[in-house]
Amino acid sequence: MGGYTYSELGAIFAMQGFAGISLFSVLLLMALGLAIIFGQMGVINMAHGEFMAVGAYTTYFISTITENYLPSLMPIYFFIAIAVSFLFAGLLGYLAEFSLIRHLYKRPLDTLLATWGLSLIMQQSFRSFFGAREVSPTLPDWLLGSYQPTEMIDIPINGMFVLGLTIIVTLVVFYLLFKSSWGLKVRATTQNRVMSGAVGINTQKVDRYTFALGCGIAGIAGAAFTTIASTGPTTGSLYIVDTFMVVVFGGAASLFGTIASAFSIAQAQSILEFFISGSMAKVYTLLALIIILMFKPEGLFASKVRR
Amino acid sequence: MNYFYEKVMGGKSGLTGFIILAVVILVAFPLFLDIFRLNLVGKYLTYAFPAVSLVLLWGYGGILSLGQGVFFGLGGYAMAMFLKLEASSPENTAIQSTPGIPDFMDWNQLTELPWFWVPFESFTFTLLAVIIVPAIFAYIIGAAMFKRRVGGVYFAIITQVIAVILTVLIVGQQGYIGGINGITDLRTLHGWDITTDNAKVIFYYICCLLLLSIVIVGRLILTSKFGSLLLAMRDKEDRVRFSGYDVSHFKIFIFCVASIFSAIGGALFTLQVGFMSPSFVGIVPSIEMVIFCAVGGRMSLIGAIYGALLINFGKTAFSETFPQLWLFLMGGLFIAVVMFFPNGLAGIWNTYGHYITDRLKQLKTVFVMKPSPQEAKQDLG
Amino acid sequence: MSANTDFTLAIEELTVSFDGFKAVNDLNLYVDKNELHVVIGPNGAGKTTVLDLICGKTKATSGSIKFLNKELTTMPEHKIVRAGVGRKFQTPSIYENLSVFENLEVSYPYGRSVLGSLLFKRTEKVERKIIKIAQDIMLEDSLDMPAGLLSHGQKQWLEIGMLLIQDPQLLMLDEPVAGMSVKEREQTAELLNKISKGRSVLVIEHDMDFVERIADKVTVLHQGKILAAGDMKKVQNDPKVIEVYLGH
Amino acid sequence: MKLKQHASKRTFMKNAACAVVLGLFTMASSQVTAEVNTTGLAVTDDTVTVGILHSLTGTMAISETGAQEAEKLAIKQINEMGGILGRKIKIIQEDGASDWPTFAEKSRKLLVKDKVAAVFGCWTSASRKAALPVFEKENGLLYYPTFYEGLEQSKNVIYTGQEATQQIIDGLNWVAKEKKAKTFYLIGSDYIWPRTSMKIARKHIENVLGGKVVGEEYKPLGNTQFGSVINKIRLKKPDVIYAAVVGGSNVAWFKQLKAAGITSKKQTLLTISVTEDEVLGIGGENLEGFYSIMKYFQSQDNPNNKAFVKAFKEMWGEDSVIGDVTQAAYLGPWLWKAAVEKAGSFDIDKVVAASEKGDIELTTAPEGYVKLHPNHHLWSKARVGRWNKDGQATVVYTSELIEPDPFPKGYQ
Repeated sequence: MGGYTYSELGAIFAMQGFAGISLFSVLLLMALGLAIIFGQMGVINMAHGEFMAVGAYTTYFISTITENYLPSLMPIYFFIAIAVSFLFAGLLGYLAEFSLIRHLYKRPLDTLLATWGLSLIMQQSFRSFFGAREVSPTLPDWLLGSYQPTEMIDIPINGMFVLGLTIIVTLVVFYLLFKSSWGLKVRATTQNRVMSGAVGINTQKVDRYTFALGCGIAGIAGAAFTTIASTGPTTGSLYIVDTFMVVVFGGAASLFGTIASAFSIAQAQSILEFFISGSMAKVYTLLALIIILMFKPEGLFASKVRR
Repeated sequence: MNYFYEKVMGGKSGLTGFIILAVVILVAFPLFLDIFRLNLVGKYLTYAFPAVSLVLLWGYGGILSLGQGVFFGLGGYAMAMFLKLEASSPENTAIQSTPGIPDFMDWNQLTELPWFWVPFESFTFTLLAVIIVPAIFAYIIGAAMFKRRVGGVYFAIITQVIAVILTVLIVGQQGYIGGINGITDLRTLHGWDITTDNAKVIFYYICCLLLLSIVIVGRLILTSKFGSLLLAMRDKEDRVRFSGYDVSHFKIFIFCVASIFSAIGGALFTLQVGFMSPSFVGIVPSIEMVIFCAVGGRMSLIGAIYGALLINFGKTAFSETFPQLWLFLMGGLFIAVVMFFPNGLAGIWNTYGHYITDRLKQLKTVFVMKPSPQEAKQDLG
Repeated sequence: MSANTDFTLAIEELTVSFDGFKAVNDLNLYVDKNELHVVIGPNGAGKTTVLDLICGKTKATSGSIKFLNKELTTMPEHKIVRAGVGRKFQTPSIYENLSVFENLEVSYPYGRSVLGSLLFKRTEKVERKIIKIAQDIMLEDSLDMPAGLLSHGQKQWLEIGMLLIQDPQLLMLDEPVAGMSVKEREQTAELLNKISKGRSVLVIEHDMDFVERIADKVTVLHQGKILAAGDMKKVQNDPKVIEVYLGH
Repeated sequence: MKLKQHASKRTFMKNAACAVVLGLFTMASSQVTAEVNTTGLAVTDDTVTVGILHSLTGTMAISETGAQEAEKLAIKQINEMGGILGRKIKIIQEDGASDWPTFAEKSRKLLVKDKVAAVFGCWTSASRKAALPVFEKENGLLYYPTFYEGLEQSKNVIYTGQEATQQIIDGLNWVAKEKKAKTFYLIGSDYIWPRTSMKIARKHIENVLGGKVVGEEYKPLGNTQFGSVINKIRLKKPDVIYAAVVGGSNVAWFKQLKAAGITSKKQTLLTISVTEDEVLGIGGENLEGFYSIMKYFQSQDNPNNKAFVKAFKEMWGEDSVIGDVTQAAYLGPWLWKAAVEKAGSFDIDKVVAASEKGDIELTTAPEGYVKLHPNHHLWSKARVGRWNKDGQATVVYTSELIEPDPFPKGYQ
């Protein structure tokens, strides 16, 4: 790396570090919802990406309305959009659980197929409502541009925003799962459905809200992604494999595992991308994941259970 | 012979089903369809190969592979490489800066044939490669996963990731394997023009015969002790293991068989369609193959073939008239099959039979329940 | 103590820990030839874990398990079975989609390799053996029935039959009479007494009357350790056992 | 020779026109149809059938919508002018569904079952490559609208978009001259068109301009993470970023560039993959001040274009935007009309022969003037447009007419 000053290298190092962290927050936000649905409930939700797209389209829709009818709200509409995305995706998740998923709890591989069917229907609905073209909402000005702590370092504001949002969502999920009575019920139901039912937990209700929560978080992820990329009818399917990899690699039932796995995958990929081409970086990252999974089939953070 | 009739063909009812299928694809289609439609059916039938393979692997073995497209692709690419080399004779490629190598290599500044292409100049090697390469690949994946007891959902997701890896790899290495365009413009096989109507009819029949053969092979496997073990492993894997079987070997074997079936389909696809591209390797085609199988009936080898035909007919017909509706219909079909008809077309057929004539139903139940011990007693007596 | 013994099964200093929790702790247990050995103990005593360790389902943290002087702790499950150890699970573990006949056929100890199973032929010898076992387990009239339709007790017997067909030297049964009617229990006790001839049997059971009827020797496990061992009477009168079972 | 042919064409036209008029009354025109259609195409006394084959569903539907709209507009206009050889054009539309074998399948259907006289369609290289053997085998005629990598010249295809050198070389010359650019960073999506384009660009930069390529990068299609690449770009500090990122990735790429503080104030960026269509998704504010090289921009100020944009918006709505490929697709039916009339026949071979004469020209093309080269590609001009916030470009440079050269010497 001849010809570069130390401060330049330092700046690149800092920014590259942030690129990794930014990818980490993206992966984590995507995976959190799935970690709840797949990890806690064991449902393979192939339509998870589409629930993200629901969030993204909701944000786009609200942005269009705000721009046309309430321009004065432009600077803050994004927060409203995030909240509505959460609620709307959550509501759809609730309905999906009620009409589809609950019949399939004992057949995990079949949920995979059914939710794939659901994802096709959702994709076509997006196309019918919003057209085949990719859309992206008009972002408030404060979300654009970058923060410059020094002359040479630019930290993208949207990246920081997504990071902040991810931290908040993660904390809330942790609180809900590990500190609230609802979380206790969820964990109890996950571990022993029959017993939980017997001690008076309404497991059906717990399932429904857990699924809705997972989908709602996917909706938040979708809303956040509009700051980074555009949204099309098939956007969701781009993310689904990566998302599953994060959750599986982390050890399905462990939220800490999900965080660790999102972090390691993000860092590996962004560092590799810096040195080799993007396509090969992806190939190597995925290959490494498979090989590690071969040796730790239960993922990074699976707890030993006495069976 | 009696064994063959009773067990492999499934006695009278099984044989009837097989003969009906044979008549439909060998006689009815060629008789009633023009060459254009017949070629389409031929293409659909190549998708039936992975669908049948999934009946063995998923329906009986309980191993859901979302990566059958990988093997379909490997078989297809092996065949495509051979045909491409033949199409890239120095005379045909005289305008290139390096004549005699496939056009896409020339565009990517390759000046000589990569080493892994060289053996594909031999047709014998290619035919072997269609079978052996996917089998080796499946063996490696299978050994890595099943020895480590990776199964169920995890296996499904990992095979899906493998499909992604292979797609990205093919697309990224366009100088070596043709990139996203795939390997196109395949015209002759040993100098014989494969784009003529005549050739298409011949390939169609080859395709049918091979398909019927793999159905028989599938039945041979299912009616052996291996078949019972497959079901046993699906339902109670630990019990099988603690009955003294090395479960992983059985899974690896059936995974390899399924990969070979899929690969044969892929090779036939290349021959009939005239090209191969990464769009048959990825996630979507792989899941579609599962759908063909699920719609046809995951426990029925013959059902899977009808499933592949029905869905593809539907796709073509609907996409011509209501492209919008098709995805809704397809999605709905998925959900309906999973929720209401877990045994697919084959299951519906059986239920339908139930209602139509009680007699038939009784006969059937008797038939299904009977076979094995009955024989045993007869033999003893 | 010398490394080789006359015991069918010799467990020495066996320990397994799950994330620090020692489910089995420094256990020594011996099963003699032709002995029907029952392990009892309160819930969580580590009984099932011991069986898991013997048959290789769980890997030991330390210690040794010798079966006919062969070390089992390093062997894969199917080899342990092939060496002559059969194990019945707590909940009946049979193939519900296969007929009783097929269940037994699948367990028949030939054609255990991939190729072997493909080429396996249902010979007269195989059929005779299956019918013989079916008679032993009182299922000779249900051979054609899908196993899923059997009663709970019959399923337990079927699973025992699936082990018997392999002629194991050591038969391990995890709660064989759980969920059985009184009559079925009696029949099972008879069955156990019959099949324990010529082989060692290790049984986990809660039902004390039943234990009394069958046991040659009883071992009481508590918190992963042996609390008492000996014949039924001795164990029943052991104050430590009474304390554990009755509590304070 | 030429004159005579011209004259005979005129006479023929007259005859044909008369025949059609007469035909309405006397039904005596079958002879004429037999004359203009000797190979059994779907041509009747008053209609001629053509096919349109684009993706209406799937991922490519986004891009291909504009193209098929433009083709329908051109055909409607031609019909309003009286059709071709007195025959109205009838359209059979098929959906390629973003699936390459479907393109081959539908091509075969159009040619074998429907016997169409010409097909306007395909968008991606992969779909063209899949359909090409069918067109060659069944001797059909395809008008292909997209700017593409070149390295192809089929008897059965007329390429109405630019091949790679037509788009790349003049743009690079311009940026080297105007911006004194010496160092370039190349980035594209990972497939054949960006890779081939970058290959040509690299050769031109290194061998002709005497500049330096400081980085070359390809990202998988659909990729949305550009953080690492952007950092690499920062480290290398190229004078120009030369980009060919496509599809959904494009939006992520430009948004992240802006977020990383790389804007036109600090950095020259030249792209060959952004038209007005893409800007809709990316947003003008993310592109402001960056440059595209195309042969057509919607903002082009000439009477042809004004009329075209007006007609397009009338037919497809006030909100529609028109990109480079849309315009190229619009040329297809007109070029076919000119060739058919020149040949005096719908027979594929005769139409192709007429097209290969090298004198078919359109003075009414929205992009200005185009002429069909014997090598089946168009002579056209390259233009550099600078993007404005409103999603339209200001044309800052227009080249001379550039000869198409699908097999460029020294660039392979």
